[in-house]
Amino acid sequence: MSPSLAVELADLKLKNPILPASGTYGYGREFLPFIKPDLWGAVITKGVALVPWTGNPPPRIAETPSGMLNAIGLQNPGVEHFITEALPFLREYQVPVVVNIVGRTIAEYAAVAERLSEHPEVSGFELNISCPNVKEGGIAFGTDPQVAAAVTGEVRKVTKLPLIVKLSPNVTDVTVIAQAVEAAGADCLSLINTLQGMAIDIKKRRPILANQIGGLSGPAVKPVALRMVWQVYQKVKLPLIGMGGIISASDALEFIMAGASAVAIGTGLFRDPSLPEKVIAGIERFLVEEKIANLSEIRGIAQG
Amino acid sequence: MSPSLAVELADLKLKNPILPASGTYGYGREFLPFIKPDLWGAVITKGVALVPWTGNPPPRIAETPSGMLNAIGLQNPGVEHFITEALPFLREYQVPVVVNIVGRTIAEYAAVAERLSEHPEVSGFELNISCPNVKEGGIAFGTDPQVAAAVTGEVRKVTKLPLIVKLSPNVTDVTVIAQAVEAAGADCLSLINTLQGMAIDIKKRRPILANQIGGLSGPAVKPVALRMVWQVYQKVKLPLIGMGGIISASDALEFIMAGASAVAIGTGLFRDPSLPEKVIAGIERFLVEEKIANLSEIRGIAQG
Amino acid sequence: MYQVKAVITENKFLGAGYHLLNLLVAEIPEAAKPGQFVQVRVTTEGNEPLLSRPISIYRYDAASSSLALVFKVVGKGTDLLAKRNPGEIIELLGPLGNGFAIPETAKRVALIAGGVGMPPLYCLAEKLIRKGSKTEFNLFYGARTKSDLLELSAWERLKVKIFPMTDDGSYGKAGLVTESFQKEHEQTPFDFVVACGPQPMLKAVQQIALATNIPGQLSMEAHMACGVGACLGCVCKTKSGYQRVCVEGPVFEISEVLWE
Amino acid sequence: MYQVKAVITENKFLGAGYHLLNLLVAEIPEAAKPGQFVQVRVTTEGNEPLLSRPISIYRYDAASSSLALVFKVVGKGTDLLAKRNPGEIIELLGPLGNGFAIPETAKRVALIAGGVGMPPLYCLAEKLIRKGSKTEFNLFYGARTKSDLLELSAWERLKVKIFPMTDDGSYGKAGLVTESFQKEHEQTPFDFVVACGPQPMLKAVQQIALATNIPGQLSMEAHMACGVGACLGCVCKTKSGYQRVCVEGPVFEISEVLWE
Ligand SMILES: Cc1cc2nc3c(=O)[nH]c(=O)nc-3n(C[C@H](O)[C@H](O)[C@H](O)COP(=O)(O)OP(=O)(O)OC[C@H]3O[C@@H](n4cnc5c(N)ncnc54)[C@H](O)[C@@H]3O)c2cc1C
Ligand SMILES: Cc1cc2nc3c(=O)[nH]c(=O)nc-3n(C[C@H](O)[C@H](O)[C@H](O)COP(=O)(O)OP(=O)(O)OC[C@H]3O[C@@H](n4cnc5c(N)ncnc54)[C@H](O)[C@@H]3O)c2cc1C
Ligand SMILES: Cc1cc2nc3c(=O)[nH]c(=O)nc-3n(C[C@H](O)[C@H](O)[C@H](O)COP(=O)(O)O)c2cc1C
Ligand SMILES: Cc1cc2nc3c(=O)[nH]c(=O)nc-3n(C[C@H](O)[C@H](O)[C@H](O)COP(=O)(O)O)c2cc1C
Ligand code: FES
Ligand code: FES
Repeated sequence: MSPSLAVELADLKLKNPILPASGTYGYGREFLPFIKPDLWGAVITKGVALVPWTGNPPPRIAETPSGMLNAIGLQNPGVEHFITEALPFLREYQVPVVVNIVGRTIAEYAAVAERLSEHPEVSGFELNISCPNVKEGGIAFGTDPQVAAAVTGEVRKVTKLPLIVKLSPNVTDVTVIAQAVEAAGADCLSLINTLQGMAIDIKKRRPILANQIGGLSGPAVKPVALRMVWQVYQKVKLPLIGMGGIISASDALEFIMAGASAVAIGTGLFRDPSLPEKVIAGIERFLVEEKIANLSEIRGIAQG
Repeated sequence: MSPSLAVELADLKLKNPILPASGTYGYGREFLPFIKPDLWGAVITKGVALVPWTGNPPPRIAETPSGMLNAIGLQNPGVEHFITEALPFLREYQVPVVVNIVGRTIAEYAAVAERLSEHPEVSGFELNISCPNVKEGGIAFGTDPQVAAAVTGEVRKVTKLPLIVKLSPNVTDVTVIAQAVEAAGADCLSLINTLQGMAIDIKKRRPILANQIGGLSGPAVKPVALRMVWQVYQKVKLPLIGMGGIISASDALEFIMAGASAVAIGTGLFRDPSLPEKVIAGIERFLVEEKIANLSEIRGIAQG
Repeated sequence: MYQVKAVITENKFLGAGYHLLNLLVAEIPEAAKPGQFVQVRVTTEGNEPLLSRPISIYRYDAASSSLALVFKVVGKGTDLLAKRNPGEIIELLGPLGNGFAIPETAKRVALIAGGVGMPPLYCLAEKLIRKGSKTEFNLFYGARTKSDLLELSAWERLKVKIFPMTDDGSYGKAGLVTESFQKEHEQTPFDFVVACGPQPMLKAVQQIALATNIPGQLSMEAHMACGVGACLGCVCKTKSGYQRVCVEGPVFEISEVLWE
Repeated sequence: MYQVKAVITENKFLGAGYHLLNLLVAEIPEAAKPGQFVQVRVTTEGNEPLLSRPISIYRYDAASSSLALVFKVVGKGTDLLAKRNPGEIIELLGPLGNGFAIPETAKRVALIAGGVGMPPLYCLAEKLIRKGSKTEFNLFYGARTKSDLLELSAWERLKVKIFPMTDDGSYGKAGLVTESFQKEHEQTPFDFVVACGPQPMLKAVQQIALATNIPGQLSMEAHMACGVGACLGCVCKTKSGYQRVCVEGPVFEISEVLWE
């Protein structure tokens, strides 16, 4: 009998544990020549805000050793455009749709969640709390446990849909934030978002990115991401979505053994749009070879 | 006229800004077939504790994408052995010797510094405050600004030698720690120490390192290191030693342009013992090509 | 848009760091248009370089499943590509981007190429001329020095009038390509201009075009990650806001482009 | 200890993922001793793999500046090394480690090799035999299957008595190499034993040696970074505490080694 890749994530039933990392797969349409959205266990969309965001000036991208920096600045066309353009497209594929939400204030997060909860095509939310927080004092929402809990709690009030909170790795102790948002009503945690980094053009004598600082992703960050998944798994009961540098089935399995219920692929898509397919096939092969019937047998097994 | 690579670091006068990163160059003897200690601007030693430390069980090392994890556990023969074995060897080379200090309590740090301050061969200290702190409550010294300041202050009391404090990158805001140790009497800051990470062996279904978690170093971390040097440069007046992933002159120049007065090479030594020589030559070539007379012309220039 | 493996049939050193890469590849030559590009994975070994490299299509021929690229070694990606040997396989994503669109009414077109901006312009001219276009093409081709002027014999075979320019005067006239374009344009006005090259050149071309009120197109460059429009990493500033060079571009109407 | 460039003169596929690498290289063959190893930078391109790979010296000859390694493809480093072609250059650090030290008094020595642990034992036997050693060498060589038993003809030329063993019985006897060693040892005792191979095999050899009170040496493996003793990354547990495999080893007295 062939092994099962199916997993449950909060109330979401996924046929496989492979998801696109928010912001690397747009709203699904762009990769269509290579990936049908229903290949994924669920689609996680690019961040959606209450109103359109312009994003940062270019250059927005710099390559680094086994990684890349991005400073897109969460450019997005806003929730209304998302409803009229992206949702009808995704509806066709009958795949769970998790909408990643960004906001400049707690109220904005809640407003987007409330607006989208009316739409049956939306299966859940992922809160990107790594945006710089303007109203609440200029700190990022995701680095202060109280603020992170507050965002989670406010969104919790306006929706019954599964609520995933995406954790920032730029913190002293990720488990503190994880526990705070668990207590505030999150159903699932995803991690990691990008690590803050910089690259300098020595000829031009200035940072490569117009925004100076950007978010590091790709294989370079995998050890940090794995460590954080492993640590958070010990401290919370919630299911975890692991991500950060996955470019092979073996990478994905590392995250699952660290404790992830599902994993997301971001930067890896850019170098190989057929990666999700390969990762799914590779996990299946591993389960067969190692005589594992389903993923729960190995989830968190590296905890010892 | 050929450009000058000389820099001043606290009270240390260095003929060039290239130093070995603590723990990657032992006490200098091991690399002797390839590197004469006086090649460096100054030697930074492997961490020295008050008493011998056994270190962690193996495996202590795992390779990761463009990086490596280590969990040596600060194995070292203790300060007395250092005085009888390492100091006489280094004395011959007339190179400034900065002793990296580790401790399990604040008193241990101070005791090592006090003991070594009597020795004229010792030119300064670097405090490794990323060790897990046993006595003061189990948090690492380097992640709490109060504790970091306390270690710095106590060591400051027992020595007049230049005091470098080495910052951990595993914090929400490195500038807070930097400012705290500046206020507590540090003369110079070095950064970054390793980022906490993990790698899992999917065949064995457990972390590769016996210690489970290790410190990530190498090119993978360079963007994070550069960003932190760039941020700290804006917030403190102290000179900075930048490190993390340097494997070329161009990498070293990125750190200098971000604000570093000197840079250290760690993991890069392992893949190429002739790297320091190449980096020194490469920086010199760059200065000539770009008509720069000395490094202060470009230090921090990427700050804009 | 396809993800395909390509066999290197030739990797010809053109001198001064330039290479002509001839590839045997399915799908892409059938779908390609002049002005489009491909994302090239320069190596199959390891993670580095992590990202693919965007390279313009220089020539393509569906009948022979052939695709040609011209590139310059400027960093580690192009350096690795330069070292690949015939018989080796590389992976491509393409064709990507929108491509040029020259109005049928254009009678006299100026093609303005700076350095390694030449390949897509050749592609455009070749396809139109082979299709029997009556348009008169003039190539203004600027480079630092003689060895940076590539494939001049191919251009000559197209019977395009060439205005070569080098910074050091080692071939053609000395000076900027935009100067010779401007002079020619003043004498006998062009009714369309197409430019690809470094940003200062594009800016100068835009200025002349706007000042003399002729339409045209610019082919833009940007650092890219996905190449397919998903990551929003490659935008450039236009009158309609930030636009993706990999989807809405690389070719933009000359009047649309703004600069940071 | 030298950092040198080596030219690959041959990269011979020995079957089943094994390769014999013949190198032309200065310094190292002159300084080498059996049991030592080199750190190999498998590629000169990019950062990956970041660390060098430790490989034992299989053969060396100072007169012809030649060095030979035998390795098995087990991961990305050895895979890249397997793909290098004759004429290409790789970088080596070496010779590293302490090497074997067989007491002159040893009359009858058991060499116990598991899989790719064979090369340093060959190096040892060859050098001693060529020097005219009167010692009787017996090779117990275990592997999974026939194709994993390498270079048997080279061993035969040394006129060493060979006890081949395979897990599946496809060549020699079926079973563990330590069983056949134990049997032979019971019949005609050895007075010294040298072993290199996987840890379970080394443990078993140690047990037999300690039980029968014969001296010997084990060659250990560890993940390495610097290879020269600076990083303390490669330690193994011994009676004198953690010892560096790259300096105090890879060869340890059989009674010294402890296990985690
Ligand atoms: C649409 C398009 C078409 C192009 N066509 C050609 C062509 O036909 N021939 C040719 O030689 N070059 C062309 N380029 C430029 C080419 O992509 C870069 O020279 C190449 O990416 C440099 O890679 P590298 O690794 O050698 O340089 P590095 O400097 O090491 O690259 C570092 C990073 O910066 C990016 N980068 C560096 N320079 C550029 C650039 N000019 N444009 C975009 N990204 C850059 C790289 O892709 C990489 O991500 C084109 C670029 C674009 C956007
Ligand atoms: C002193 C010594 C001598 C050796 N001699 C030989 C020899 O003659 N022939 C041979 O085929 N192999 C030998 N090995 C083992 C060889 O070093 C590993 O097989 C090789 O490093 C694997 O690299 P990889 O990239 O292919 O595998 P990967 O698994 O991708 O390597 C990942 C990391 O783990 C390390 N690693 C993995 N396996 C080992 C191992 N067994 N020992 C040490 N590090 C390991 C690698 O060096 C690398 O840092 C020796 C090892 C040591 C320590
Ligand atoms: C170009 C780019 C854009 C991203 N945009 C978002 C975003 O809009 N919202 C979000 O939560 N994360 C965003 N991320 C972070 C990714 O979802 C993911 O957490 C991170 O990249 C680590 O995974 P990876 O290494 O597989 O890319 C973005 C990452 C990249 C590279
Ligand atoms: C094997 C190893 C051992 C280290 N030991 C120490 C140490 O004893 N004390 C210390 O302050 N830092 C230690 N470090 C951290 C380095 O000094 C340096 O901060 C870090 O590795 C980043 O630089 P790199 O990327 O150039 O290696 C060690 C790093 C490595 C790789
Ligand atoms: S490169 Fe990703 S949107 Fe253009
Ligand atoms: S590998 Fe560094 S001490 Fe042995």
